Amino acid sequence: MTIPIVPKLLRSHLSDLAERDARIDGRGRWEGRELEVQHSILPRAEGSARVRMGDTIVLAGVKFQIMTPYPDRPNQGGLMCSAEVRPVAGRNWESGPPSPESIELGRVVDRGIRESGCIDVDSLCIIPGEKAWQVILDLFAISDDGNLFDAFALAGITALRNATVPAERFEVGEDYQLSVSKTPMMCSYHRVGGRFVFDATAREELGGDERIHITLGDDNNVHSLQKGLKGIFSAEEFTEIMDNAIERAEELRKIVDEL
Amino acid sequence: MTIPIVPKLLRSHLSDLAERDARIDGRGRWEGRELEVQHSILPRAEGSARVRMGDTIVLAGVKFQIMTPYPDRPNQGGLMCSAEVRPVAGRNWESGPPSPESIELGRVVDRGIRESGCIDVDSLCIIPGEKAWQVILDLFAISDDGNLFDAFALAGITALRNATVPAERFEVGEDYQLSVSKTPMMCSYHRVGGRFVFDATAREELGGDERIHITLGDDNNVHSLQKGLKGIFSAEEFTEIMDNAIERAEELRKIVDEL
Amino acid sequence: MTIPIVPKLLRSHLSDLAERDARIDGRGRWEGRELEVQHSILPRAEGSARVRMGDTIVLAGVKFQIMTPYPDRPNQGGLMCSAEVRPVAGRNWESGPPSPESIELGRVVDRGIRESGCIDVDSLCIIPGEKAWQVILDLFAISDDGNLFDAFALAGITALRNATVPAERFEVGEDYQLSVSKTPMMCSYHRVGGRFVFDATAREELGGDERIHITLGDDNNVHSLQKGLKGIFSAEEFTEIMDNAIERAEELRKIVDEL
Amino acid sequence: MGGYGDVQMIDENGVRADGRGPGDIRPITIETGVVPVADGSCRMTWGTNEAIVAVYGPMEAHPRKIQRQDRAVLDVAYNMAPFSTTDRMRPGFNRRSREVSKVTQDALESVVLLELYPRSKIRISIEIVSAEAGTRCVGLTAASVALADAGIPMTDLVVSVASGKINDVVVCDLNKEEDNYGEADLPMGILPNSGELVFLQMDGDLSQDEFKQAWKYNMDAAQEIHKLMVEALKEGDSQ
Amino acid sequence: MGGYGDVQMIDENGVRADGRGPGDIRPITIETGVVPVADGSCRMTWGTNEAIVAVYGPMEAHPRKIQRQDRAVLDVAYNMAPFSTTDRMRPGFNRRSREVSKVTQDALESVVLLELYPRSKIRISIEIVSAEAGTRCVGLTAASVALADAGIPMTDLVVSVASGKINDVVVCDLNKEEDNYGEADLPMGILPNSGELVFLQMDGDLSQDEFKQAWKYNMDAAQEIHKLMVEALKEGDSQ
Amino acid sequence: MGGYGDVQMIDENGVRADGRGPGDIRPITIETGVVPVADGSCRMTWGTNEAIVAVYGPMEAHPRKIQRQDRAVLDVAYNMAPFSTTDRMRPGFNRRSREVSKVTQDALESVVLLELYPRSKIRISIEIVSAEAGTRCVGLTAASVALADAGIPMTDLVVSVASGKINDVVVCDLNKEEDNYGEADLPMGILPNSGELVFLQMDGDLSQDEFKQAWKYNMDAAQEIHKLMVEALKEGDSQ
Repeated sequence: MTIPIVPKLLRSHLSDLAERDARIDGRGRWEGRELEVQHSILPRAEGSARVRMGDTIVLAGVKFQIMTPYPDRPNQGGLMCSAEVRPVAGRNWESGPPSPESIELGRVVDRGIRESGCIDVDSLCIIPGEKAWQVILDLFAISDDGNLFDAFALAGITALRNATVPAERFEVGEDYQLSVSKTPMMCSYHRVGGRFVFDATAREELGGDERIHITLGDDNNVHSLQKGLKGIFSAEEFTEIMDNAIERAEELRKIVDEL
Repeated sequence: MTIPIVPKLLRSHLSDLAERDARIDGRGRWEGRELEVQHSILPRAEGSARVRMGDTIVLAGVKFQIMTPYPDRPNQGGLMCSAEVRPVAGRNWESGPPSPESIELGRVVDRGIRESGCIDVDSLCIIPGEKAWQVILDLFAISDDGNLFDAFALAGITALRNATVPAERFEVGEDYQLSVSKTPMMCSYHRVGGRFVFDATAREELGGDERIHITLGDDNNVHSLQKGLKGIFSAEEFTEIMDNAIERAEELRKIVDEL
Repeated sequence: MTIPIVPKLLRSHLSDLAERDARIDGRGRWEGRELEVQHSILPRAEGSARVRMGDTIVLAGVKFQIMTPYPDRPNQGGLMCSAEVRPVAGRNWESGPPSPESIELGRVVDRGIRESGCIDVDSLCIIPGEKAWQVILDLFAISDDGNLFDAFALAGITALRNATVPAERFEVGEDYQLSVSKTPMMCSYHRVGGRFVFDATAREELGGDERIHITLGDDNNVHSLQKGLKGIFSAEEFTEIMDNAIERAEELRKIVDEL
Repeated sequence: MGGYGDVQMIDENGVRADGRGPGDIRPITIETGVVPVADGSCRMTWGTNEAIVAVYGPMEAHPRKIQRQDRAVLDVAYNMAPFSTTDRMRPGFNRRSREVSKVTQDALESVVLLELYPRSKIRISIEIVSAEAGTRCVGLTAASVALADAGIPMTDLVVSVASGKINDVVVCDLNKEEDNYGEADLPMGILPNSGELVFLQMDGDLSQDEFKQAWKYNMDAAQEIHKLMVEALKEGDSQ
Repeated sequence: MGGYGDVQMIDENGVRADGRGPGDIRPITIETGVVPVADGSCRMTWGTNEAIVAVYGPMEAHPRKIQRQDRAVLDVAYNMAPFSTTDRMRPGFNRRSREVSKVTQDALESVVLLELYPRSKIRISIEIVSAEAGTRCVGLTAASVALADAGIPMTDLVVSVASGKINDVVVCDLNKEEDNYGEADLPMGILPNSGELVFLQMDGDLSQDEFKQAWKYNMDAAQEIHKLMVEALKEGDSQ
Repeated sequence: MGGYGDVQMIDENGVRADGRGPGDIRPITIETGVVPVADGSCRMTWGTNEAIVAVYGPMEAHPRKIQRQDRAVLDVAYNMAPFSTTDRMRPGFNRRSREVSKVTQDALESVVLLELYPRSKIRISIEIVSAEAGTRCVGLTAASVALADAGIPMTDLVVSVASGKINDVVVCDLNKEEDNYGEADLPMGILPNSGELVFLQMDGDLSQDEFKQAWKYNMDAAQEIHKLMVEALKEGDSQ
């Protein structure tokens, strides 16, 4: 992603809005964009999802491979999560090797899902020490209007919950549903016009400062945190965000549970 | 290859010539350059050839490796064809990773040879499911004065027909001649000064437009086609080229057969 | 490393000094900088050393891996030597793939150690044809004030002599000292102000010309030579350097032997 | 081409395993405006293929060295998403994708009125999110719709379609199984108004007569697909 | 996090295997001026971690396209030397190192007075020559000392430290074994004078209450480490 | 060096397996003008080695940052073709080729009158199309002939040749088998008119006396090879 010249006008406009507790698209400070979640939309993937949050659109696909378990963990399969933001998704994304931004995207989403323990890696073993399933979750951006983090995380957990283990194709038994025991949810906050807001758009990201990503489990346990970009925040600000994330995560989890 | 500034003067000169049905080096529209084909010229290769077409010179070398057959094709070996145009061959070729031009060169020549079925991959099996020969055909440009495609294709099939399977060195039996059952021939046409000509030189390529590559088998069956570069052509133009290619391919095949 | 603009003033200053047989830091022509050699300084390495020559500081670390012996040498392990000069070590070193300079550094030091035969690769065999030790010597620059070659070579042989084969960790027996039968020493000479000097600083390298590296074994046998950079030297100049290297190498070997 | 003659894919009445006749194409849907942040976009499904194409530009061409004083440059990237294939496709450099990108770019540069936008760049991203057979045809066809959706002037739309051969019979628009065991593949890029070509590849084995039949099937299918493209663009405009 | 609950790493009295209490940190040493050719540098040992940091600059930012008209840019590279880990670390590109470099750079850009040096670059090289656990904290803390040693103005030093959870008990500053089997890791980058944060990551599993305890341990440890940093800088000045 | 002392490669009368005496070199042929599109070129066979060298330039040095205001730069690339070795050589980056390119460039920059062509570049491509032993010597020698063929002024030609040791006997110009089992290798780049050196490498094990003998063999062989180079250049001129 090339460094966009941050327009000073945009920054000052966002500050003015913040003073009146307003946002550029009319939303409230903690209000998310219109959300649409679909699953089973990719014919070649064993599990898939499409998430639309306003003009941000992403896909997630789950594929399976047979792996040899690591010698020190002969009863475990693996989970790999990889995020790609290719030039299709926006004017500022460029082709070439993965940018630091897309590496961070992948690693932060991966951590939230992995650390929640939602996939029981012991259940992925086929023959101890010989064969196990490797689950590969690929996150793919179609249209980036900001907050790819939450869109990826939401599409990712939805695709996993949608996934069928293709045992027949690999000739190791009958197909069965991948077991996903938890539903971690990521909530992202950007500092815009001086204060943090939920689910920022691309213009808010462009004229904003640091961001904080929180992944919470079903029981409000914290599974991953990440602060991104240059910026200083206080303990009080963080507490406010954490409290809000507990509410937002619950709302999102309800949507996924009802699919 | 850096983008050469196409000299408008050259283009208009080539148009003038075309109007008089003439070419820059005095040849007729369907006339190839002086041709020289040699084989057995590389001491370390198991098969080799050198082709000179005017000031275009290329080498082809065949090497063998032992491979494990693919699980779904336990009785088959493999054929790999790779083309390199390094800076030695001309002022505009640069070092570094393979350029789109040289990737296209390799793939087009490879397809013509592979699709003709001239190498029976079943005959390359040594022990079913365990060992098979991988034939590697390397095409290497020494001097690029245009139409590397036909030079590579001609050198490639000549080197394959010249190749000895080095079974003794790999301790799997006695050496024997590689069986090459067909002699596919590629003929390339460039649009120069508005109409298509056979066997273009580098200057004709520089001042020309799209090109069309046709590979024909012994029975005039079509094995591969490729249109390259920006340009629009009509069905009538294509028919004329195809008819010419049938004649040219026969002439070339005679030369190879008589080596 | 970016090409530094060689300051003409520096070159002429160095020439003036050379005429008076003087050096920029007051040393004699064949005099090395103050030297400090330490070993066992890296907790995670199986052998390690730190060398300080004036303001040039380097580390060397030895690690072991289990390898499968090459089919044609079933009773032999391996030695790999790799040198890295990262941006930490100086203003002109840049990140990215290894520069030609650092590749040369690694290969020259590697050759001196390898060709001396100081590591008996037969002694690295664990189970013939199945398992052998691969010794990996990593040379790492902390501060580059010139003559990284000799600093790397000295740290390298010291770290090897300090190394313990970690057989217990790999569950193939008891730990034991790596056997190092010889102590090759590299001495490097740079042409500065027209004549060769020993152990050049970064400023002398910057304002100098070609360099010559000599590695001598315990018996003064020659194990490796390398001339680097543009420059012409005579047989007489070389003889003078070789004679000096015999003296210098003996001094350095004494220091290592006394550690 | 695989060329395994023993798999029966077409019966003596010319009916193919999926019920199509020799000259029939698979079902197609086309939709524009599917990438909201792009200047133009298209989603095309064709059998179980799905391509998403976004067009950005005309915009400043940088780095400067790729600029052309007298015309725009296209920057076409064809890519297969990791979940688009039965065996996961590893992301990253790939010779096949590079070559498809190049021939697609050559085809589109033949129709876009590049000289209207000197020094600028038009970026065309073709993402195959589900692959069956014939993805390069889907990508090229969808790209020309996306260019039209972006309002980029062209001399004509490009319709791309392939015919091939199965069990020694020439048929149009191979599906996945036909492609695996087929004996030839002839993809073409056709200008529907003039019948001229901007793209042509072929591999396999076709006699001169078979070749002519495959060519004809492609020409006929192009007319049919062209209608769907025009409809989709009209629908997009009316929204 | 590994989360192997059956390895006993802390006893019923809250004493850890290496003798520390839950809130105690490992031994730390800090030294400046260790890279003679650099503009500022720091060597920090922390348990058996060792980081060496060199700072070069401010100097001209090149290539030109990375220049910012109104401020300096930082160029932070975190790297683990090949001999820094039990299994040799292969040199070269590495996603983890890239990410650590990025979050470290984000943290340092939050405190360096960048606008004092328009168009220039400050290069910060963090080399982990021995790794135990918590190398990103060691690197970030040592980098802020090296910046101070180079005389680069900052609003505050950055102290980085991590707490975590072992055997369901929250503890500060995990050592190698605790990190291998621990159930959570919460590294923070703290400004010791204001208690504000410039760096925050976490993974594993912490209840809201555990999270608050880990946060508190980090805040307390930061004050302790800050004293050592100030001492080292004073010693460096007096030499 | 391999150093397998039990393979007998030279008998008690100093006769080597291929019939040569200790100081004899293998057969050499030299031809110029072999790359018609280049400004100068040379094909050299030496035993079963074959090198083809093309010289392009002087031409504008680009990118600009490699330009030198006061002189030309050389851009030397040594490469082994995939079919040049018994086991196929994979194309692409290769540390050995990089190093040989660098030492060859250093040697040639020592003799080319670079200051005659400020801001320009001379490109020298060395392709080993058949490799036996001593390819770097063949490449460097052939490159100096190709430079002369291109009319680039030099202070002298460079002759490169290597001596070594087999079965504890010093011999000149090792062939493939001698190189595999040899105990030392001393390649030098010699200016035949002055006896000075522009290139020197060595590895293996040579006593000080053996070293002097190897040095002498190289000096003598250089005179012999120089004659062949001059002849080839005269022949090229007369065509």
